[in-house]
Order: sequence, then structure tokens, then C-alpha cells
Amino acid sequence: METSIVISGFGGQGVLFTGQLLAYAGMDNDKHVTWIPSYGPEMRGGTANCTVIVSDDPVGSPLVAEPDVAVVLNLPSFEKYEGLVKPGGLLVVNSSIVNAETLRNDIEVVSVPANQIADELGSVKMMNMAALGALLAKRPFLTLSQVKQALDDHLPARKADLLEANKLVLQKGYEVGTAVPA
Amino acid sequence: METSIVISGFGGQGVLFTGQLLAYAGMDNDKHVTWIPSYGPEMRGGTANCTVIVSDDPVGSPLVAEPDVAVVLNLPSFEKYEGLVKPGGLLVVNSSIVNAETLRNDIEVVSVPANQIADELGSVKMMNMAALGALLAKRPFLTLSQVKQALDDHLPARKADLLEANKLVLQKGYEVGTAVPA
Amino acid sequence: MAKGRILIDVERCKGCELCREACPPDVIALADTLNSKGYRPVMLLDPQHECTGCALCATVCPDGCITVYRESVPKPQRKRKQPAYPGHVIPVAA
Amino acid sequence: MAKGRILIDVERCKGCELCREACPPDVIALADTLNSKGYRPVMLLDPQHECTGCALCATVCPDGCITVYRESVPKPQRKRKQPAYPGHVIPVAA
Amino acid sequence: MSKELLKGNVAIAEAAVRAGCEAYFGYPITPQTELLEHMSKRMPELGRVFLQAESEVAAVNMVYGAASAGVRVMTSSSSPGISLMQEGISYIAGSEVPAVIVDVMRGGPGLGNIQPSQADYNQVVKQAGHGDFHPIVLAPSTIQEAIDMMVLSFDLAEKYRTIVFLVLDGAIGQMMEPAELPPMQEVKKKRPFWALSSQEARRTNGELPQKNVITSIHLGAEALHKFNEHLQRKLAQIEANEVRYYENYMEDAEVAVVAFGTAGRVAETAVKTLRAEGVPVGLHRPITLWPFPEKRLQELADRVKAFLVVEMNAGQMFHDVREAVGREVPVEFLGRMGGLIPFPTEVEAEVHALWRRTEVLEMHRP
Amino acid sequence: MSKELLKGNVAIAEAAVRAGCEAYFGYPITPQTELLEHMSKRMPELGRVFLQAESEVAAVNMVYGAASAGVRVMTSSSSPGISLMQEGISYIAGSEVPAVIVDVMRGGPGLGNIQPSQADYNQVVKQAGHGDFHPIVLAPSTIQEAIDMMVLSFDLAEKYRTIVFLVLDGAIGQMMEPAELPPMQEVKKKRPFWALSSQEARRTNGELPQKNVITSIHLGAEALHKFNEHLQRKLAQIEANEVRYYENYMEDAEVAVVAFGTAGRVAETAVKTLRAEGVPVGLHRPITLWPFPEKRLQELADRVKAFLVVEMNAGQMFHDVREAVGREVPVEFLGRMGGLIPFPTEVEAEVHALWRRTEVLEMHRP
Amino acid sequence: MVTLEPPIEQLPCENLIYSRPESLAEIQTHYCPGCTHGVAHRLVAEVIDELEIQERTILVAPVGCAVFAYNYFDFDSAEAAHGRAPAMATGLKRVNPNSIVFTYQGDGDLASIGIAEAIHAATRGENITVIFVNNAIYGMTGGQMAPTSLIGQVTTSSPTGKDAALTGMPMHIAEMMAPLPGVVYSVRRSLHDARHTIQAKKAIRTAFEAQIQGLGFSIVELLSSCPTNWKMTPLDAAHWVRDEMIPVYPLGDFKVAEPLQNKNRSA
Amino acid sequence: MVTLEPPIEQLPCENLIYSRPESLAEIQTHYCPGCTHGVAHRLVAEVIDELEIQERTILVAPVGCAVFAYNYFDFDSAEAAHGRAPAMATGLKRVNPNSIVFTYQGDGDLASIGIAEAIHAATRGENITVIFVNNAIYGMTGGQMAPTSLIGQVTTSSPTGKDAALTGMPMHIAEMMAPLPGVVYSVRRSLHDARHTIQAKKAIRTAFEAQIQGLGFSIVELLSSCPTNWKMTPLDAAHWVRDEMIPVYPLGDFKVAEPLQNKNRSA
Ligand SMILES: Cc1ncc(C[n+]2csc(CCOP(=O)(O)OP(=O)(O)O)c2C)c(N)n1
Ligand SMILES: Cc1ncc(C[n+]2csc(CCOP(=O)(O)OP(=O)(O)O)c2C)c(N)n1
Ligand code: SF4
Ligand code: SF4
Ligand code: SF4
Ligand code: SF4
Ligand code: SF4
Ligand code: SF4
Ligand SMILES: [Mg+2]
Ligand SMILES: [Mg+2]
Repeated sequence: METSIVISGFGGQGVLFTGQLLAYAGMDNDKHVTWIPSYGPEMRGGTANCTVIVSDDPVGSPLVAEPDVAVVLNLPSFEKYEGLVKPGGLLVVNSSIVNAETLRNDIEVVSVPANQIADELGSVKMMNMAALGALLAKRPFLTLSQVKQALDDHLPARKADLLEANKLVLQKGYEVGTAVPA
Repeated sequence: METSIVISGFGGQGVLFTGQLLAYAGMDNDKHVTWIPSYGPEMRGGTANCTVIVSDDPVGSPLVAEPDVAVVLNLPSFEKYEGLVKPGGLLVVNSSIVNAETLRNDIEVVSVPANQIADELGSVKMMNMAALGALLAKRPFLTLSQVKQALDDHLPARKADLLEANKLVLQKGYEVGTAVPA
Repeated sequence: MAKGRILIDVERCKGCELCREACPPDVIALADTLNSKGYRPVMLLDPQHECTGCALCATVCPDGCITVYRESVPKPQRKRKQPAYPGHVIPVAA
Repeated sequence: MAKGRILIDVERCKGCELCREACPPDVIALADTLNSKGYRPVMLLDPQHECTGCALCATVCPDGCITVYRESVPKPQRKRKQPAYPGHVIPVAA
Repeated sequence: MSKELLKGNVAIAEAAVRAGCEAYFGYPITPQTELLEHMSKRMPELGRVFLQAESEVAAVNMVYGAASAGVRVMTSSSSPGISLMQEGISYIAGSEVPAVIVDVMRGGPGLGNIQPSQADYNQVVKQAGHGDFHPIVLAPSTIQEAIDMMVLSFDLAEKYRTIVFLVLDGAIGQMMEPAELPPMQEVKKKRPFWALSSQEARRTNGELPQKNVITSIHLGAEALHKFNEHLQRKLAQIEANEVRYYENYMEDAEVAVVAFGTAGRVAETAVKTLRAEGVPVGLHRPITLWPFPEKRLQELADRVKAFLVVEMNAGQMFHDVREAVGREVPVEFLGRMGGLIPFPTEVEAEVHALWRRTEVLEMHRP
Repeated sequence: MSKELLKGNVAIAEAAVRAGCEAYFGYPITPQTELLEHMSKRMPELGRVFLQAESEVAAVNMVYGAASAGVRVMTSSSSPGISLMQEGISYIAGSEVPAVIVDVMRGGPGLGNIQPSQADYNQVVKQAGHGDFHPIVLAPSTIQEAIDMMVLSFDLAEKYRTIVFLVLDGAIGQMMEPAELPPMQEVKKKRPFWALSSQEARRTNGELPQKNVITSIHLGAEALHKFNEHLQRKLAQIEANEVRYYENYMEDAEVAVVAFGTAGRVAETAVKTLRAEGVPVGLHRPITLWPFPEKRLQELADRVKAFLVVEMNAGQMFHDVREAVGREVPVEFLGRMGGLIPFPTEVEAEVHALWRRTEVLEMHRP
Repeated sequence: MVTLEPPIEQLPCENLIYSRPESLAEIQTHYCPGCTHGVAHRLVAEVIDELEIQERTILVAPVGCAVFAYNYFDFDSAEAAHGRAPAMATGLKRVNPNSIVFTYQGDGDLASIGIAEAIHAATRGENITVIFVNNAIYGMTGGQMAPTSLIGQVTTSSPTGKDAALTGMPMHIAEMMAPLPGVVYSVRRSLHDARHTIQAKKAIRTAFEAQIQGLGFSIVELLSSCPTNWKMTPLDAAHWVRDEMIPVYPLGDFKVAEPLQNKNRSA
Repeated sequence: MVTLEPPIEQLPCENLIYSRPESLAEIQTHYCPGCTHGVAHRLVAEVIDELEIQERTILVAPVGCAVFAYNYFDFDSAEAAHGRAPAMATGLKRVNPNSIVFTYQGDGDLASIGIAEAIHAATRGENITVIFVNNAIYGMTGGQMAPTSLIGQVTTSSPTGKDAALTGMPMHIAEMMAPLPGVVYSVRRSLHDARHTIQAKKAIRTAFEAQIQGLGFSIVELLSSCPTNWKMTPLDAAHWVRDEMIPVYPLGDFKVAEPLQNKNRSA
């Protein structure tokens, strides 16, 4: 099995780390993984995104035309990836700041008020974890506890004080995701 | 028929012009000709040489491994080209300053006291013409008058005053060459 | 002192606040909203009509977002293009 | 004045005459002969023993052709290589 | 040691450090900059040389200098920077000093963009500068392979006193993948006999205290011809010894997909899918782009029915494949340019079409 | 007009002047320096632009600037200088501005020497810089041809908005031969619509006074891919229209000698001698090295028994011939490197041997 | 759509005092918030409008964050190879002597890889103008050390701070250019606040006037900020220019050729 | 064999005052008669002998007439690409900090194509020495104009004389290098006569001493002759250096760092 995930948002929304966390969790659980950011001058003050692939087999292209999952944390990302998600795929939308609805009915959409969730649990900066939680609820190619373990093992030391809070947000996002009907 | 001639001597002995004169004479008389100098840092204060080919057909390589004729105006040139002349070929030696004898007996050698001849007729600078005259005497692929005509037509204007003197030296070299037994 | 007003192209504004720092009467403030690029633009907040039209804000704005008007005796001017944006309008959701 | 003498490596000499120009008593002259490279080398022409061993000739020689000796009280010196050439010898025909 | 999640550029840099690289000179350029940045941290830490050069021209000539001293030295750059290095590379080749260059290719020509590309295959494989020479060119397709080949690069460079290019595209430079780093090697104390270091030291080593000269000049045509013959003999030796490639499903394949680097891993995914569908296709992935696995492709040509070359360029290795294979077996091409990576589905579609055509042809054969 | 005895470098320079070359930028290097020197005299005389640049890097970028203004502009250099120009050449290609480069090749790699060579065939033909592109490459073998092709270079450069390389070796640059110069063309007054000149002027010309931009950037991968597709279409068009070659004695030849430039004229002498001896040999001399006369060689492969490629390098065009010809017909190689020019006798010997082997083979064929 | 409060009322009798210059295209720049590249662009555009030379100006853009400058200006433009803008400008100007040709270059572009082309264009007295944006860092490639970085400055390629012993002291381009005889105008200005920005604009104007008068090479060095790679807010970055850069890079006129004097005095 | 007259008698009690330095190889140079490249070589070799550093010196030769310098010196040598000697020297010195590394470069090599590498090595304060031979022309390629050619100088690429308006004024390398903070020694000397040659040697010695002391970048510019391409006799060429070059290129010390002062005063 192979799952491709695009995570996209403003710089500063933790897009790259969210992807790495998935890659770490995959690696630590003996999956094949790749992570690749978009890079270049378009980053300047713009949006950031990365693609993660978690697979049972060696990964070919680290990029995909149509991701299985897109996590969109802001409006430009919504606009860019809404149409690209593979039919039958999943779109995780940060409904706190993305005020838009998809017209597609061949994909699954989970709206998570990620900013609010994170804000309530300590800091809006952790909103990425809320979105990730929701994703895991819908696509259990990695379990919640595997990702929590990855947080334990790979959250940069300078953010150690936020470890538990991050896990809480992740958990909450997971719960919100689970609650959303399929 | 194709004749290849190497002319070699110190810089300042008129080596390059001598070759060009032959090329001009050939061109003006509807032969195919090429002229090529040796070039490079070895020129610095060293010897100069050029290769001329006069032919009835288009010329292939402008360089030859074994020239039909070598005109050597100084000792280093003698040393370099004596062994390279094609068997049956001709070696024209400026005996005024080259005090050496070839050991080869498969080539023809003409010794011309070119410096003396030129000196006597006005200026040692024209010694190249003496050697050229001798060459023409032995290898009439161009006639003396064709080369004289070429002098008329192609001697640089700034040397116009030396035109007649050059012709005289050429003539004298021709005579000396003719006198030498085959 | 001559009164002035400014128009801010909020879609172009990146919220760097350099104009705010430059404004002598301090009548520029960050808005509460984000524009479509995700930036929080500035706005003219000038209830006392303190803006003098000094254009220092426009002078420092890296994104050329600011148009300045000043109440004054009309004097001959170079042709200047009128802004193509309405000013202070944010098209995206808060 | 201390007397001196010089040896000239005539095969190496290119006849530039810079040494001749530099020599205060003017005891360097062009030879009548060419060396094997086709250059007319210089020679020490010092019948009056005017060479002072000042080494100015050697100082300006671009080709390092000149070795200088000076008659004097011996003093401690750096190791210097003795010339490998006999001086004033031209191996080719005049 | 266990695997870490490593970014390509960083992994390569760290592998170089561990291979005992003693000096790094480079100039920033996307998408290889993290490599330089990692070196800027690690080399001084270890008391080794890191210098950000004023340009790629300077960088390659600094490499030339350090290489002349016989140390393990490298630089890294991307396409436009590699263009600027051509003269220096040719001098290094002409002087036979060992040096390693990492080229993280991006889209061209000109400034192009900074997306992954293989558009400089010819630039490094055919002639990385003026004159007759070839660098050894290694093209990994995973981060693990990149690490392993970084170490190999230094070994080969020293063994043959040659330039070794490690070429990747932006994707391998920028992506992260689990991989294992090699053990740490100290920098070698002893300099090779030909190196410019100190006659004094050489004497102490019992070597002849003759002067050493590093130059690429051979003044006469005969002399330079001789030197070139020597160089060609060395290149022939490398061709004989150092060809490397990777194959999968080739034993019974009737269609061979040939691709290197990122295109190679994409192709492998496609080949697996196709095999699952029963299409008799295999992958040949050259690892050394020079020396090229020409002989192996000739062997394959005797038993497969068609080749598909997949590249992230307009068809460069394609010509090498076609030269190796000859005109009897069809060689087709699938290319993506400008920073696009072909998707496995595109490769699959192409193989399907090729396979159908080949079968039809087969049916019509007398 | 009648023939003059002209030195290659000077003839080319004067031909460029007469072709209406409006600007020359260059840096001295043997064996092309007389070209620059002639330009330094003629261009100011005619009120045109001559500038000795501080380096080849600067020269090619000055050319890039003047080319962006839509004028006939050129530079000239030799091998190491051409290496330094690779980045600029790639930018020019990526921007699609017309420019002409004369490359008088010398022995390499590195500083090598300054003797005639063809060791940079790959450098100009395969990839004169990073990214996917090809300059048109013209390789004259006489001074007359060099003159004619100098003029053609400007025409082709403008027609296709591309770089045209005129490549010779030191021998053709340095030798004198009788040749006829073309008539004098004035520089064109009108600049092309895309040129950077003056919006004012364009308005006066009735063109839209939009701004013009010359750039090689295409930021997204899709955009650059599209641009590359466009470039490849243009290259395909050039391949279709502009192949040029010269043949002699090919009608009934059984052995084909393939050689360009000086090697081509040497080979022709040999072929004539061999014909006189009754050996059925012919000469194929590519004039455009890119586009390469691939199709023609394929045709020949169907009727000749063997090919001999003669080059002044270690075998570069050889691979193009072999790719064109395939593996059925033997392709052999005779090379001289480092500034050596092969002699006709060497070519003759090689053809004799090849012919004998081929005949023997023939006899044993079933 | 949301309109910000308070609504903007027109003033009784108002003049348009300032609006975006004509020579600046409508396209939004990709520069980071507070990046003074934007200010430099605007000033150049204003000067070109004022001098009424828009239709005969040619920009040569660099490789660096300003690589897309050709999108942001509304006149003919070229995009040079990294550091080679002065060479490209030379080619353009020599065949277009009536055009106003300027390069816009960063410190990596001009001071590092392109120093040869800059010095030689200056030495030749090429009649072009150079706008040199010194932000003490390589912006575009993600914040590596530049030859203009300050001693101790932490960058992504000098992680423990720039070390003078290993990499030398900061390069002073305006001072280096001034003594070259081909240079008629070489000054340094700063963009860190409004007052200095106004002075910068005057200098840019003088530099273009020098070219219009055919005097020779003019260069304006602009101390500029890179909030992103300095990892500061735009305001802090402006203060860093003022407090850290200006002491190292004194503002001033290093050369003002005779015909340009009395035009614009030192900052 | 012909021995020149008069025969040379040994003096009664003689000292060897001067002979070719050890560091100079026996090989005859390819330089033209009277070319002061030979003088520069000899002086360097003498200094290296005197400082007793022959066994740890590395030459980086240029492309130019001195391209074969590695044949003429008797110590480790490298031959750089045209203009890149300072970069190559940087690479060598950084991995061989105990070696004495110097470049020997012509004016085409250093001032024209190689100015970037020279300025950056100087800016970094690379601990190397540069012997810069300024003969106002490209010798090796047959006498083209250099950035150091004098105004009006006829060369093969400035057939009507160097025109300042088109190609700029001569470049002053010693002056340009002096202000760079990494430079500890930058002087100009001349080789046109014995007195000046002696001064040149002192400067060369100081430059190497600077390196031995680890102070940083040292450069000695030597005004030199090119009789061949100037089309003069060696003597006339020496006079041309004195009468034409020195007025344009004043001899002197442009920078002598503190620890080197009192060593060698201005010429
Ligand atoms: C030949 C080459 N080398 C390197 C690069 C990568 N590169 C792009 S921009 C840049 C430096 C930009 O710094 P600067 O000139 O200071 O401009 P800034 O972004 O700071 O404005 C570099 C090294 C390139 N594009 N081309
Ligand atoms: C890249 C490159 N460009 C050009 C040349 C040709 N070239 C050789 S030496 C030289 C100039 C030499 O002049 P200079 O440095 O002044 O040395 P000089 O001969 O006067 O001592 C040039 C241009 C070259 N070898 N390599
Ligand atoms: S014009 Fe002056 S007073 Fe008005 S907002 Fe701008 S800076 Fe403030
Ligand atoms: S200076 Fe310009 S971009 Fe910055 S906040 Fe003010 S209006 Fe917005
Ligand atoms: S040592 Fe002095 S006096 Fe003697 S020859 Fe030389 S310069 Fe003349
Ligand atoms: S200076 Fe040297 S080379 Fe010149 S003439 Fe005197 S000895 Fe001979
Ligand atoms: S990276 Fe720096 S220089 Fe570039 S746009 Fe952002 S702030 Fe400006
Ligand atoms: S050409 Fe000039 S610089 Fe070169 S060796 Fe001859 S005189 Fe000296
Ligand atoms: Mg910068
Ligand atoms: Mg010189």
C-alpha cells in the first residue's frame, strides 16, 4: 500500500515539519517513506508545501500528480490542491481560515477548525497537529500512537516544552476527524 | 603535381614572407596553394618556419610530415629539417651561417652563401631571396619570372624601394643554384 | 497643518508596518483581518484627522501600496496615475 | 677601488645589452659572434681592469648569465652555486 | 548503525565528511545549497577546510589548487555553476589530479528554474570542458545510493587521479529518505608522491626531494598527443573496470526500460506495476553514466524486443542507448523537461503502447 | 571579385564585417587572435562596435546584451575560452537571441597547447552549456568555405533566433589560401520586434510600444517544460532544413571516409590517391556538425561495406556516425590528438587495411 | 468582501500628492514583507518617471531576489547571468547608445561573483548606471554569507558568525569604485527610514542624470534589509541597518564628478 | 668552439659576489632578449634562497609569457588557468598552511581576466604573495591591449592607440589592492634599471616575509618591459618604462602593514 500526502499552507504554519513527522512515523514503523518540499523563490513570503509518501514498497517518484490526501491550511492551498486530489481521496481543510467549499463530490472532505483547536489548547502555532490528527482519523496508514511516538522521538529539542500540548492537539484533531461522517 | 616547401630560420630572416611569396606566385599562376606558419610561444626569440604547398589540385593537409623541399636559413633549422626532407627531396642551406654537412645521401643539397650574396647586393636582410632563387633553380614548379612578378605584385608598399634589389638577389641565388651540380 | 489622507492597496500590502513606523502622527494601524495572501494589512486610523499628507508612509512602503492626497492650494503637478484599487478593501474572509 | 671580474654564460646570453647599459665603467661589449641560438652575446672587455665587481650587470640581467667575483677581504657568505659554464665560450660558427 | 531520515544534500555532505574529505570549496546555488551549508558547519568543527568561494570559477580553481596538494577535495553546484566550472574541470583533467564534483541538476537552459532535471547529462558525460577527457559520472537514485557513491567518488578519484562527478537532480537533493551514513574516516596524513606540499616533507618521507609540477601544458603536438594517448588508456581502463548498473526484472524481459537517477526510480515503480499486469518488462538503470554500460545494453539488445529510455530531459542518454543497441531493435523515448518528473503512469502507458506495437510487429514478421 | 591570399582568421573576420556584423566582443587567445585584431581595426573604421572584453565570461555576456538588442553580434575564441562561455551560451539559448561564435579549436585538455585540434566537437555539438539545446555548428574545411559560412552563420542565427557556432581548428585559422570575400552589407537599420532598443522607436515604427523582455527564466516546471518543447520543435525544424554536407566519390564507394574540417580535407587527398589506386572509397564530409547528417549516413550504411571516421581527437563524431550507422556495418576510427593533423598517407593505410578486412569478410559471407 | 473602517472620505480640495510611479508595473512583487528591494524598485521607477525616460530605459536584472525585477518595472528589460549584468549592460549600451541602461544588482551578484564585470565596466567608464542593493547576505538562496556580511554575522554558511580571519572583512563597493577613473558617481545611501530613503532617491536621480549627460559610470549603493534571512521583523531589520550596517558602511559620496556637483550633497 | 677574447684571468684573492640563485633552474628561459620577466624570476629566486624557503615554496604560474615559470624555478609549482592563480593558490595554501605559496601573474592575467580572484583573495586576506608583472600589454598572445596599457599606446588590438573614451584609463592594481583590509603589503616597483631592480628585490623580500609571518595578502607590482610587442630594443624598452610608464604608474608603497614597517621604505 502507498499513500501520498500533500501538506500545504503559509510559511510558518508548520507545513514542512508536519510532513517530516509523518515520514518519521513511517520510517520508525518500517515503512518506505519519502518527503520532499517545494522549493524556490515562490517561497518568498508565499505558501509552502511538501509531499510525503508512506509505502510498503520502495518509493519511486517522491512527487505525485494526484495525491491521495491533501491537507490545506490556507485558502491559496485549498485553491491549488482541491482539484488535484485523486478521486476517492481525502481533503483536510483548516476551516478556521479557509472559508470555501469544494464543488467536488468524488472526494472526501474533512473540515477541522485547526486554529481554534490549537488556540484553545495553548497556541495557534500547533494548528498543523490538529489537521494531522484529523487526517489520521480518516486514513489510518499510520496509527495515532505511532505518530505520537514520532513526536516523542523527533520533535526538536528546543520545542520539548510543547510536546504534550502538541500531542493534545493531535488527539483533539483526531477526535474531530473521527466525528466527521465519512 | 604537388610540391611542399618548408622555410625555416631565425625570426627576422624573412621566413614568413618568403613562403607567402611562393604562395602568391602559385596563386597568380592558377595553382592551388596553402601557406601555414608555425605559431606559438616557441616563437619567442626562437626560430620561425612556415610550410607552403603549391599544387595542381586542391590541397589537403597544409602541413606535411616530410617536405619535398626544406630551406634552412640557420643551424637550428638545419638540425630540425635535415632529417625530415623526403628521400629524393631538396635541402637548401644558407651556408653563410650554417656550417654543417648532411650525412644523408638520398637527398639533394644546395648550399647558398645567402648572407654574402644579399650583403653584396645591398643588404643582408634580403638573404631569404638568395635562398629562394637557389630553390627555384633546382625545383622549377614555379619559374623565376613568375616569382619576380609576384614580388612586383605583392612586396609590401613600404618596401617598394627594395624591389629591384630583391629581384637581383633572387636572380643571383638562382644563378648560384643553377651552377651547383645536381 | 495641511490635512491629508491616504489610500492603502490592502491586497498588495504585506503588513510590514514600515509605514506605520514612518508616520509622524501615528495614524496607521494594522487591521484585524488578513488579505488573500495571508498578510495582515495596515489601515489609516485617523479619527482626529491628523494625517498631514506628508507621504512619508508612501516613501518607505516597499510595495507601493499607498496613495497620498493632501488638502491644499492646487499647484501644477506631473501627471500621476490614479490608483486602480479602491483602498482599504480586503476581499477574503477574516 | 676593488677590482672585479665577471663570467658570462654566452650560450644563455641573449645579447639584450641591459648589462652593458648598467655597467658603470662600461666594460661590457657585444661580441662579434653569434651563439647557437642566433644571439650576439656580450663579453667583458676590460683591458684596464676597471671592473669593480659591483654586480650591477648581474642585477639587471634577465637571463641570469653573469657571475661576479670581486677581489677583497674574504667575508662570510651564503652558499652560492658556482657557475656550471666556463664563461665566454661560444660553441657555434661565426 | 541505524537509518536516519536524511535530506539528500545533507546526506551527501555528511557522507563526504565521513569519507575523509579534507577541503570543500563552493558557491551557493539552489538546489544544492544545503550541501554547502552542511559543510560550512561540519568542516570547521573538524578542523578541516571550508571556504565559500566568490564564484564557481574560483571554487573549481580552489579545488584544483587543493587537489594539486593531494588532499580529498570537493565542490558542489548546479547546472549554471557547472557551466562556469568547465575550464577549471578541463585543467584538472589535464593535470590528472583527483577531485570530486557534485552536480545537483536543475531545469535549463539559462537560468531556467530550480526544479529537478537531467538536462545536463551531455554536459557531464560527453565533455565537461574542452579537450578529450571524461570524468567518471555516478548517478544515484536513492539517498542511500547517493551516500554510498559519495564515498566511492573519493576512492575512484584517487585511484585513477581523475575527476568524479556525482550527479543528481534537484529531487534527490531536496528530498528526505531513510538512509544509513558510513563510518567516519579521518583525513589521510600522507600526501601522494606527486603532490605539491613540501619538498622537505617528501624528503623526510624518504621520497626524492625533486620538485613536483602540476600542469596541463604539453607544448608540442607530439607531446600532447602522447599525453592524450596516456589519458585515453586510463579512460579505457576505467571503462573496463568501473561500469556499474542496477537491473530488476531483466532476466526474462522483452521490453527494457532504461533510466537513471530519479527517472530510474520512477521507472522502477512503473515496471513493478506492469509486471503485476503481466507485461514482460524490465528495468536497466545505469549507475555509471560514464563509463556507460554499453556492453550490457548490447547484450540486452540481443534478447529484448524494444527499449524505452526515460529521462528528465529532451533525450540525451537516449543517444548512448541507441548507439549501444544499434538500429535493429527499436529504442523509444519518454522525456519530461524543465523540472518535470515523469509519473509512473506515464511510463506505464508508454510501455504498454510500445509493447503492443512490438507484438503487432512480431506477428507480421516472416 | 577575384581571389586573394587570405589567412583564415582574417578572412573570417572580414567576412563577418561584410555580413553586416554590427558588434564584436572578444578576448585574445591563440590561435584565433588575428580575428580579434582584424576586428579591432575594421569595426571602428566603419563606426561599428569593437570591444576587447576583460574575459571570455564578460565577452559572451556582452554578446548576450547586444544580441538582446537585435543586432548582428559575434565573438570568437578558442577551447579554454569557449569553456568559460558555457554559462552565457546557455543563457543566450534560453533567451532565443541570435548570436554567432567562432571557435578556433586547439589541443586540450587544460591549457594543452595551441596546435590545431578537433577535441571540442562534443563541447559545441552535444551541449555548449547546461540545459537542453543545440547551437547550429558549421565546420568549414577551406578558407573559402569559412568565409561563406561566416555569412551564413549570421543568416541562420537570425532566421532561427539561435546561436551559431563556426568551428575550425587552429590550422584553418592560421593558414593562408586563395579565396574570395563576399560583398559588403551595411548594418541593418531596423531592429527586430522583440529587441530591447527603445519603446519610442518601436512606437514610431508602428509597433506596439509594449515593453520587451529578454529572459531565460521559466519559473514553474510546467512553464519551462513548455518552453523546452518549443525549443525542441525549433531544433527539429533546423534538423529538417539545415543539414549540410559535402561528398566526393560516394556514388559507387564501398568504403566511406567520414571527416570534417581539416581532417576532411586531408581525407579527401587520401581518397583521391586511393581512387587512383582503384580502391572504391568515397568521402562524406559533414559541414553541419549539428544538425548532423544522420539520415544521409543511414542511407550510406545501406550500401557501403565499412566506414572510417577520421578526426583530430580521440573519437567524438565517431559516436554520432556509429549511432547513425548502427551495428551492422563496421565503423572504424583514426584519430590524432594534441594538435597533430593526420597525414593523407595514414588515412590511406587505414583505408587499405579496412578494405582488405572487408573484402576478406565478404568472401567468408555465406 | 470586507471594507476596513473607518471609511475614507475625500478631502474638500485635495491634490494627489503621491501615487505609484508609471514605470512600476502593477504586478505584485514576490518580495518578503518589509524587504527594501521594493523600496529600491519604487525609487528607481519614480526617478525614471521624473526624468521622462521610461520609453528609452533598459533594465538589466540580476540573479538574486531581484531576479524578477523585469516583471516589476514597466520598460524594456533583460535578465542577466549571475553577476554579469554590467557586461550585458555594456553590450546593450554600446549598440544602443541612446538608451538609458542600468543594472540592478545584489551584493552576492555584484560584489562576489560579478566583481570583475563591475570593476571593468567602471574602469572603462561604461555610460551605464548601477543600482547596487547591499543587504549583507545572499537573499534568494536562503541567507548565505556575502562578501558584504558583517563580522560575526550568523548566516547559513557562517553558522558560528562570519570570521574575518577566514573570510576577510566586509567589502566596501562604493569606496572601491570611487577611485576608478571611469566612475563619475559613487555614493552610498540607506533605505532604513523615510529621510534616508528620500536621500537615496536623490542619489538615484543624480546617477541617472550622469548617464543622460553621457558622463560615464555611476553607481548607487543602497543599504537594504533582508528581514527573512536576517530572521527579524521588518522594523528590527530597519534598525539593524541603522545600528549595525551604517557604522560599517558609512553613508556618503565617494565620488561626485565635477558636472554633478551642487546637485546632490552627501547624506 | 670559439672562446671570446680577452681570456678571463682569476683575480688574486676573489670572492664570489654574485651567481645565479639555487632556486632558479638551469633551464634557459624562452623569454625574448631583454624581457624583464627574467629579472623578476631571478629576484624571486634570490629572495627565496635568502629566506631559505626553497623547500617549502609553491609557485602558481599564470597563463601569459610566464606560463612556463614552473620550468624556471626549482621548487614545487602549479600552472593555473588564465587569471585564476589566486584561487588556485588559495586552495593550495588552505590545505598546506605551512607552505609559502605565491602567484606570479601578468597584467592580462591579473588585471583583466583574473581581477575577481585577485580582489577576493586580497579581501579574504589569503596569506599568499602575488608577484604582479605589469608590462602594459598581453605579451604571450602577441601584443594586445591590456587594462594597464597607456592611453594612446598602439597595440595589435588598439591599432590607432588606446582610447580612454572607449576602453577607459589604465588600471592601477597596487593602489586598488592597498585599501582592501586583507592586504598587508601593496607596493609598486620597477625593473628598468639596476637601482630600481635592487629596490624591487627588497620589496619582494618584504612580501614573502609578510607571508612567513602569517600577516595576510602581499602584492608587489613590477613595472616590466616587453621589447618584442612594444617593438623596441631592450634598452629603449627600459627607457619607455622609465619615461612613459612610471609617470602613469608611480612607484611607491601603497600599504605597508605595521609589522612590516621600518623594513623597506618607499622607492
Ligand atoms: C552561476 C550561478 N551561481 C549561483 C547561483 C545561485 N544564486 C542565485 S541568487 C544568488 C545570490 C543572491 O544574492 P544577492 O546578489 O546578494 O541578492 P539578494 O537575493 O540578496 O538580493 C545565488 C548565489 C546562480 N543562479 N547562478
Ligand atoms: C581562458 C583563456 N583566455 C585567453 C587565453 C590566451 N592568453 C594567453 S596569455 C594571455 C595574456 C597574457 O598577458 P599577460 O597576463 O599580461 O602576460 P604577459 O604575456 O604580458 O606576461 C592570454 C589572453 C588563455 N590561455 N586562456
Ligand atoms: S501621509 Fe504622513 S501623516 Fe498621513 S498617513 Fe502617511 S505618513 Fe502618516
Ligand atoms: S509599508 Fe506598505 S506593505 Fe508595509 S504595511 Fe505599510 S502599506 Fe503595507
Ligand atoms: S660587475 Fe660592475 S663593473 Fe664589473 S662588469 Fe658588472 S657592472 Fe661592470
Ligand atoms: S643582460 Fe644578460 S642576457 Fe642581456 S646581454 Fe647582458 S648577459 Fe646577455
Ligand atoms: S529573502 Fe531577503 S532580500 Fe529576498 S525578498 Fe526576502 S527579505 Fe528581500
Ligand atoms: S613577448 Fe614580451 S613579455 Fe613575452 S617574453 Fe617577449 S618581451 Fe617578454
Ligand atoms: Mg544580497
Ligand atoms: Mg602583460
